[in-house]
Amino acid sequence: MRDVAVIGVGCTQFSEHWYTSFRNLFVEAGTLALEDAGVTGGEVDALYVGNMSAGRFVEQEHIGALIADYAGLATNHIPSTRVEAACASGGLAFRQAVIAVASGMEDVVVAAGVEKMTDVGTGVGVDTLAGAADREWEGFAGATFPGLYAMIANDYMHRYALTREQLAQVAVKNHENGAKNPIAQFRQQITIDTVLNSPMVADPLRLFDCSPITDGAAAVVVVPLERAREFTDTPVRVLASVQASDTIALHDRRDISTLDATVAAGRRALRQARLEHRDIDMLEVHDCFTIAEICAIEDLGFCAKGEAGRLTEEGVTALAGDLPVNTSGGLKACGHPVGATGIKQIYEIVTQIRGEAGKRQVDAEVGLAHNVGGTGATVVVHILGGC
Amino acid sequence: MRDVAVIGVGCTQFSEHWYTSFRNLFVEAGTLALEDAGVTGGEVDALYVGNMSAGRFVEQEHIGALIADYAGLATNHIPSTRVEAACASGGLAFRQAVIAVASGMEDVVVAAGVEKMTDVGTGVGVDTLAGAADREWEGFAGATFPGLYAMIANDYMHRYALTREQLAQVAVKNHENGAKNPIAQFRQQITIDTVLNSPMVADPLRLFDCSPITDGAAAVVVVPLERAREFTDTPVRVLASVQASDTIALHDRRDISTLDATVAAGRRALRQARLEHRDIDMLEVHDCFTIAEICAIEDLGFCAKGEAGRLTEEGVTALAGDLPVNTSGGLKACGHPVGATGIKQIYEIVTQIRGEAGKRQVDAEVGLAHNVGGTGATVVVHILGGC
Amino acid sequence: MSVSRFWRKIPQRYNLIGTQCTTCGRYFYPPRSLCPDCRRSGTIVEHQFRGEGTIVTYTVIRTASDLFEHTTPYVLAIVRLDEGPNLTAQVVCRPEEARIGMRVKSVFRRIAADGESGVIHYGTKFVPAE
Amino acid sequence: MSVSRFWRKIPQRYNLIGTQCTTCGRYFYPPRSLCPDCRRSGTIVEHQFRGEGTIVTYTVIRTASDLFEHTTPYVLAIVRLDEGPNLTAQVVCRPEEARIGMRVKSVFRRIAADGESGVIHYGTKFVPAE
Ligand SMILES: [Zn+2]
Ligand SMILES: [Zn+2]
Repeated sequence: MRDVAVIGVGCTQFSEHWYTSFRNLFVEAGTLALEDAGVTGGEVDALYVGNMSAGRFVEQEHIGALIADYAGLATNHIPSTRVEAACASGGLAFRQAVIAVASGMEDVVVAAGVEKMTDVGTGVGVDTLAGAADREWEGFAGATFPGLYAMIANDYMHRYALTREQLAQVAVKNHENGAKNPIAQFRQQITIDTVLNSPMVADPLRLFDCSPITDGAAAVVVVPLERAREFTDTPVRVLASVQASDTIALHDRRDISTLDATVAAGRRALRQARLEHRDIDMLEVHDCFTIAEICAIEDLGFCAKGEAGRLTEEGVTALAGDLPVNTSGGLKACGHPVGATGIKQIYEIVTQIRGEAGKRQVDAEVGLAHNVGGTGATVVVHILGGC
Repeated sequence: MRDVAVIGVGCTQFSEHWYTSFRNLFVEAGTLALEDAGVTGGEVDALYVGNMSAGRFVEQEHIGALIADYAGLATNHIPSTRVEAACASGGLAFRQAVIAVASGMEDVVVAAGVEKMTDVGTGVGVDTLAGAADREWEGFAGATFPGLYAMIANDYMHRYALTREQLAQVAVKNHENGAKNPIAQFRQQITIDTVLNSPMVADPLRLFDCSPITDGAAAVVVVPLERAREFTDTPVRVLASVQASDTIALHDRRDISTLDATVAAGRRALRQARLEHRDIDMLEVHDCFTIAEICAIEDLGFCAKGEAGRLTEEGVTALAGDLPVNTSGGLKACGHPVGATGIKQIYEIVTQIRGEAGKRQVDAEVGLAHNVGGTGATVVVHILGGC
Repeated sequence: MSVSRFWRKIPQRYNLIGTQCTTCGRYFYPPRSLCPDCRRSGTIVEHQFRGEGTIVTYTVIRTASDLFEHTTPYVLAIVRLDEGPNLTAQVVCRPEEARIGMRVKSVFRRIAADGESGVIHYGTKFVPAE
Repeated sequence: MSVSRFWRKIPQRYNLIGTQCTTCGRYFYPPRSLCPDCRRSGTIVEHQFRGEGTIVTYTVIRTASDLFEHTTPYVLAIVRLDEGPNLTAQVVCRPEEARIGMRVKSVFRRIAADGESGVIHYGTKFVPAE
């Protein structure tokens, strides 16, 4: 298998895009990525796109063909494939693009993610997102997506010494980072009180523990490492690409507040990259809820179970800390257009490794992206490094 | 890249499965395929599943994880990926499985397709299927999926000498084949008059020109060719795997009644397999409507434009003809559970090459599968041969 | 269709406003923000189509989705606008009147009433112009 | 939820009927047709659960989907049945009453009324049993 490198990245503003349609969101991100890579549309061999639920959000399936068409690539008849694993759809798209290049089948591949969520009302939105979990045996009983993570949080806080303030600090930190990110949906700083005084959504999770509803798209271009310097002076190498699954329903997990798929994917990724935890300089993890970031840091093995709250409180995961987590602002502050999130994580790590992250720049040569579908039924981990 | 072989196939009955849920349809097909391959669940490295619209048909996304879970593979944490390209979703799943094995990344991969369509009423069903075409600029105007193919048929019949009877003969032939296929949804023979006297759906297409609404699942197991004999004495080799895209909307095509994506994918597949048309012994083509089979035979290059109707009338494409087409009964008679269809085509070709097709057995060493998404915005072509 | 999805395209749907790539001159309806021929080097501007064209192909829809069920049968066609691009639209005529090659012109009409969202969708249909 | 999807699981939802793998003895609720441990060598039979169990974790849902919006706030829990498997269900009690480790037993209740399909969904909830 061939080594693979990222040569270009692009991302739309993450926000409520009232004036922009699904297809134009993708066109904007794709155009930015190709420009950044110095690649013309005619050079693109294949396209992979992550999208969770255009079928329900905009009543459109067949997303791969749609975006190839509006990107002006239809007459080249390139393969264009949509992949879906709920909130991990973007991570999957990146991984399939990496496999296509690694296999030798394709040379220049665009991996993209897109979601247009604000075209439906809150009720339909909540119901659509519940499709990421088990519709028949969780949703039927009245489980919402925040409700499932709330049950993780209650289990966790019952067993470990996580304080409500430590949990809130995850959101405070991610808003601090988001405030420094031009593409972030929320750019205002908040305090622990902002979180604690926000309305309860599903006990103990409040509104500011939850990532928002967002429209957005992101795209990256990958090529064989051996060809990367033809396009750019700052290629970023894909050191590991791993995907793992687990039970669709939270109630069937071995341990309610450990994501075994994160544990498995994290271990395999470090082995694939031949790296140890201390070699990783930054993390983009899947903080769809504050508790999810806590679990992610632990389940990836960066500290023992029960310690991530304290690390967060002590600032270890802040921009200036030893292990910056979610420098982009994470799903919480940067926003969470479901299918785009996994690609935005790659965008952020590449931007950091290249040293182009502006006010949120950290010292990073190697970064890890962690993208979760549902409550942990799919996890995708990528490790990227400069070269 | 490594050569890839199919070592096992399985398929549920195609019908209206009132008593079976989405997830159990997959479990049945997957179990049959693993049994056929002599593979245990624990040996499976990865899973790809094609599904068009579980989001709207059963309000469930995150299909990859769901089926890995109910197949009993969740605790192995294998990657399980859903791909979607409307009616070509199954063909895409097979192709991604082939790429994963060819790349060297995985050894034993299950490719499956599943669709549960009868849980919603006709109106919702029609609307959901319209999501395979351009929702904003075709569906908005009142275009249905049969309506789009009807416009292809009208354009075709205006330009070429295709008679209404020749078109009906496609359905008659496919019902003859379906009558000999134990898994087929329709096993009764019909006459040209049956087609011509059936209700008009979208002029000139009548009910018997259209494939039905179907529930079903199919699965196949692929491994590296070099390991195939560990599992089976009758491996079937993947000689070509090609995917092509085109504009999402029919009105944007270069030629309304030529599927350029079929032309491109067919040519590339023959080149990849280093074969010529005369080397192909049988075709499974995407006859979602009778006109689609006519276009497919021509666009794949098996005869000139305008001649497929006459070939059909003369029996060339019948079981006993020189080029049997849709020995399974095709989408028309075997049924069309959208995401499963592309995998069922592989199932049929493997069954024929192995000589296990019973009353519908033809003399075939090499077969070609042709799976279409929408009105031709995605086309996947596979060529399989004995070894 | 959700209210915001419909509302976003009102100028395009009501007044046949598409786009043109001024680099190569090609017209687009439905509108495109990227020219497939010129891609990033193309300049895209809005363009109002005259609304005259020819039927490329058509059908008569007898079975429709819930939104259109009460209006069956209706004539649906691919219309080639004189400026170049093709679009899909209904033609207001009797089924037996429609034919390939027929000249048509655009009219502003009610397309469908969405019972669920309570919104009436208006847009462009075509009528015979011969 | 469509009528047929609901109707298909009535015995399971109304009477807590799941399955058991008689090869290894493991119980499944929600029901499974394939045992993850024994796979094809496992024999699966129906099993009616007694309906007694313990709250593993819970939450109070304050914002729900349209179907459940009028019943908020409600307690949702993962309940471990005494026979082994965990399931997700509502617990009929005041939000402040619920706690991890609480013993509960099943009751047959209305779950939701689906305005769109006109169907009332019944199924299993739990009540405190202490
Ligand atoms: Zn141009
Ligand atoms: Zn067992």
